[in-house]
Amino acid sequence: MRSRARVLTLLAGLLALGLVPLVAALTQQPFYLDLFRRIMIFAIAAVSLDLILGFGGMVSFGHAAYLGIGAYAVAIPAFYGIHSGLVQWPLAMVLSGLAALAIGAVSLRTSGVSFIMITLAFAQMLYYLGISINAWGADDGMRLARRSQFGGVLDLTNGYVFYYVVFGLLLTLLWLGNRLVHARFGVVIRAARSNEPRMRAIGFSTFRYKLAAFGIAGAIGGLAGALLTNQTEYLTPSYMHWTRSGEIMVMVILGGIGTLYGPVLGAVAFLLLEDVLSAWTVHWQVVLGPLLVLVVLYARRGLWGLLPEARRADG
Amino acid sequence: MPTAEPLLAVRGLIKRFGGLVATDGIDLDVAEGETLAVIGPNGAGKTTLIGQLSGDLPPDAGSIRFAGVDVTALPAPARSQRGLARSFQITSIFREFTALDNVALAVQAHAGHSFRFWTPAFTERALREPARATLERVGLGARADVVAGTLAHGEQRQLEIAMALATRPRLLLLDEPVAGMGADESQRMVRLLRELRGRHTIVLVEHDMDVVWALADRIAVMVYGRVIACGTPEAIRANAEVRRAYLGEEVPA
Amino acid sequence: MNWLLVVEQCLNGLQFGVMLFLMAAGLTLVFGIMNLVNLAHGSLYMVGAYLATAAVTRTGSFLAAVVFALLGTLAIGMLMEVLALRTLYERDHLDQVLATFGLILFFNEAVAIVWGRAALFTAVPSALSGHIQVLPGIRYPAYRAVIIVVGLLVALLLYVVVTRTRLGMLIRAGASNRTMVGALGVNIRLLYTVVFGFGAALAALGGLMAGPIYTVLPGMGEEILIQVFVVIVIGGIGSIRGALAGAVVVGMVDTLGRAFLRPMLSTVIGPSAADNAGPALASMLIYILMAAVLYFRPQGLFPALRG
Amino acid sequence: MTLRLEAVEAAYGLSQVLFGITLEVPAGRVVTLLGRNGMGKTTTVRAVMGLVPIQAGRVHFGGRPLHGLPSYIVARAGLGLVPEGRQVFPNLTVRENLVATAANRRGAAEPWTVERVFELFPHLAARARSLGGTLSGGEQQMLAIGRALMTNPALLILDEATEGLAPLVRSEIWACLERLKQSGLSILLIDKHVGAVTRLGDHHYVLEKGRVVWDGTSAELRTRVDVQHRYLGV
Repeated sequence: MRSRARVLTLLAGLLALGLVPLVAALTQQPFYLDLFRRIMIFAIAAVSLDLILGFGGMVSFGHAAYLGIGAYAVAIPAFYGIHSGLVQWPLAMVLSGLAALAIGAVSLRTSGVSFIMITLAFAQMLYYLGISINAWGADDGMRLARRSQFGGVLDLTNGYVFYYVVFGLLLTLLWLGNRLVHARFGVVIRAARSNEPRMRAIGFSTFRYKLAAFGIAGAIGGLAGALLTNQTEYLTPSYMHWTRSGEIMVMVILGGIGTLYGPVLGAVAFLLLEDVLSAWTVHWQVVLGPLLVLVVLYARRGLWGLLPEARRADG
Repeated sequence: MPTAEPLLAVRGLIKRFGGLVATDGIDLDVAEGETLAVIGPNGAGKTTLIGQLSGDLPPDAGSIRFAGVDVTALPAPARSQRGLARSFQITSIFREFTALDNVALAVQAHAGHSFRFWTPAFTERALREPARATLERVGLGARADVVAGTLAHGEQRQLEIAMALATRPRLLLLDEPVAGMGADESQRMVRLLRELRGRHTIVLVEHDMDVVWALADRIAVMVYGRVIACGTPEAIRANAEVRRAYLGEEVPA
Repeated sequence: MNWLLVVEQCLNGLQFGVMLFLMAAGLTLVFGIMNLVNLAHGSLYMVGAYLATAAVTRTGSFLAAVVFALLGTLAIGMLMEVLALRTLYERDHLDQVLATFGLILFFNEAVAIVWGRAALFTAVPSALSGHIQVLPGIRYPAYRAVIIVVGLLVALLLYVVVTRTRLGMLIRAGASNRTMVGALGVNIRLLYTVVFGFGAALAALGGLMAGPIYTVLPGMGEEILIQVFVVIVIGGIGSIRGALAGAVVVGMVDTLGRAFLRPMLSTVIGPSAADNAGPALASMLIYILMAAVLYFRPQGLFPALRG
Repeated sequence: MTLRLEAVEAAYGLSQVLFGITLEVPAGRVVTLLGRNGMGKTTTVRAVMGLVPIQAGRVHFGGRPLHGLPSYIVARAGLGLVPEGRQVFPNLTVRENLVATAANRRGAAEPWTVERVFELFPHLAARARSLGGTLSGGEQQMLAIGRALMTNPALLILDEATEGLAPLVRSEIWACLERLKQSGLSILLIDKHVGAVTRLGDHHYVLEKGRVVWDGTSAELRTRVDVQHRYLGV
């Protein structure tokens, strides 16, 4: 059962996100448009990570890899003159999904700390691959000549249009995710996290479901990467650096793992906090760091878990 | 021994952990419909035996035939699909799901693949109704919507049985079903198991001898990874070797 | 291929491996015994480097800097354990990752506040600035040679402590059965704090020796941290022996890979392709190695329980 | 020094296991806890040692309150535990197992040494350099007893010290306990072997579902066939 406080928070939050462009236009602060678009892109990445991390209990420490693959899947075609988003974006999702399936097929045979480290290892391999390919910018990365094109229907160079595209994708993801985690597939993933030996004893071959979830999460992570290069109009291998994986993971945990809206809240909180603190002092991290520690020590279910009347972890 | 092949036939089952031989060449036959109790002191290898029967532990040697098929190499999910269900010594449930959800999952496991991404599983009548019926059967009907982790210990043990039953098993492996229960709770569990007896084939590992005497058609006694005696309750009671080895008493000859 | 170069690169690999070992020893004890994933271990390495650099500039004495950095980091490590990490032992790895990630942010920024964001450079102490003759015809920087010697001495010392002393016995006993150690009258909390501080001091030793070779700057701990995780996963979590073996293997593979993979590849696939693939493959090597080890031997090369 | 439990209650999570245990181990005596599996004997011991939180009731040793204290302080007060399943350190050698946690905190005049333990268990001397995990069950049991003795306890607590052992090894353990008793050590013992227990023990408590349902001397227990049958399954 979702509590009233949560529904209200959710609706208010989504409404606020929807109204950001209006506020930005009225106050003539296009900066907000940019900031919140970035926040939503990371929210998409965080939600995709939480599908495996929170719902599936698979502590993947290499999620930035899919972000990177998605980014390259936009930038490389663009480098060779293919600017159509209808090519780039599906390519981003397919490639990162396939990479996730391959990585998952190896990693899911291990568990615990080994799993954390092996997913990290694969992401680091891709990172070093990225920084050593000179043709595609090596560690300097490359500029995106222009944002993805959608045949004149959607013009992403218009910041407002791009904003609502990202907003729409986030809403779609939350809606589809909500169906998925409650459908048979999602129930299997969640139950396998809760008690894997029991799942096997009642007859589920959990591996194939976990692997599928891994692939889905990778594909969505790839989409977030495609959006991110369009956002920054730049690509660097640092999208795949392990600290980036750590940041996405922090957003998920900060917001509340095992929920769909928690990671969104976590992305908003993390990036807003970064923004606010950095405006206040250049040494904002010296405040943010201990804050994270306090969240772990005292708000064990994340920010979403702090909302009142929370009775059960729900979508 | 009846001419028909037993439902479960175990031959020469060996499992080693380092230098320790947990099961040391076990032979067992369980006929369709009978209840076999496995008893023995702590560390005799009973739980290791259950683990090998359910498919969680690969044996080092020996074979397990179930319903006429060699299942020695099959993993646990595949054995469950063939009708072999187990309960765990330490309660093993999905704590954050409701009792009904727990059982519905067991039904779902045997209702085709679960690559279904759209319809909410917890409102599917095809899963809920058999699950509810099974809960009623074990006496948890009134507790269907309670979060499993908050059920009383005895109720969680009943839920374990319900999950095993919901897979429509041919053979139930029960690992100490009354472990850690109070007097009332264990009486309720024995009543439940007595109802299942005869309708299902049961292999029961149990310490509580009251439960064993109440349920078993036959008893196998394990010591040091071997079955030292197997027979009717009367024969086991009268067996001096069993008393010496298991009950540890210097029995007057 | 020039064999002088091979020997020199092997020594470089050993030197890098020894640095990795100093970090890995503390991390593997904390990871294996207290079951704590401490991402902030790299921060202790950084703190050690900064404290030493600051002390050298203030006093001019490298020896004083060594003592100051070791004691300072030991204190900071123990404080960190008592204030934040102690409560995380029973939590799952996720919580530990988040909290220690927060500590990384804190430490990186804290050193930036005190010493600024720009990289600091320290000179190699003058007594060690020359070269020594290691083999006929092979001269090797004295400072790097000292690092190798110090690292191997520390490894020996650790081996003696872990295998021959009461403290070492308690550490090993605690790794296998913490409850029982407590039930026999040992204050395991205090033991853990001491072990943690000890590990912090080793990380600082690595950091302060790294100072004159690499640059000292905020965030310097993160690059090496991940390599150190690779080391202990390859070696087997919780095992000092494994940490040493893993460190030398990773140090060698990484250094030799960077030095020789490109020339070797160019004889196979031609120079231009090798120019592209060589560096990429070289920097991926240790991760490929780790993935392979984990896949075939999930417990690492030297699982801790066998001693 | 007398160990005294008053109305001790304890639980694992939601399921309560002890419902008010009251018992006493007078100095120099051997007291046993009897009962079938799952009746709360081990939990009683764990509660005394501070390994299970006590929800109600009190534990005193030599007049000093021990309830609510961490296990290492309980041990330092003079309680030596030989736990269920032995739990020797598998990755330490026999000698290391003995030395690692050894202490003489209460200043015993003739403290236990490795040599004295080897004297008590000659079997162990031959295996001094073997890892604990490679020992046989009986050797591990002897090692666990030796390890507890090396903390120079005033009270030795043994949980199922003869379980799953061959009869010969079992009688060796019983003989050793007899010698320890002669030396004046108090012993709290959990065991199922009524015959041996009534020979060694002075007083016995029978537990059933977390309560003491009967207690008495060895002579009384021998005559009470009904108690033996009803609660011990003999």
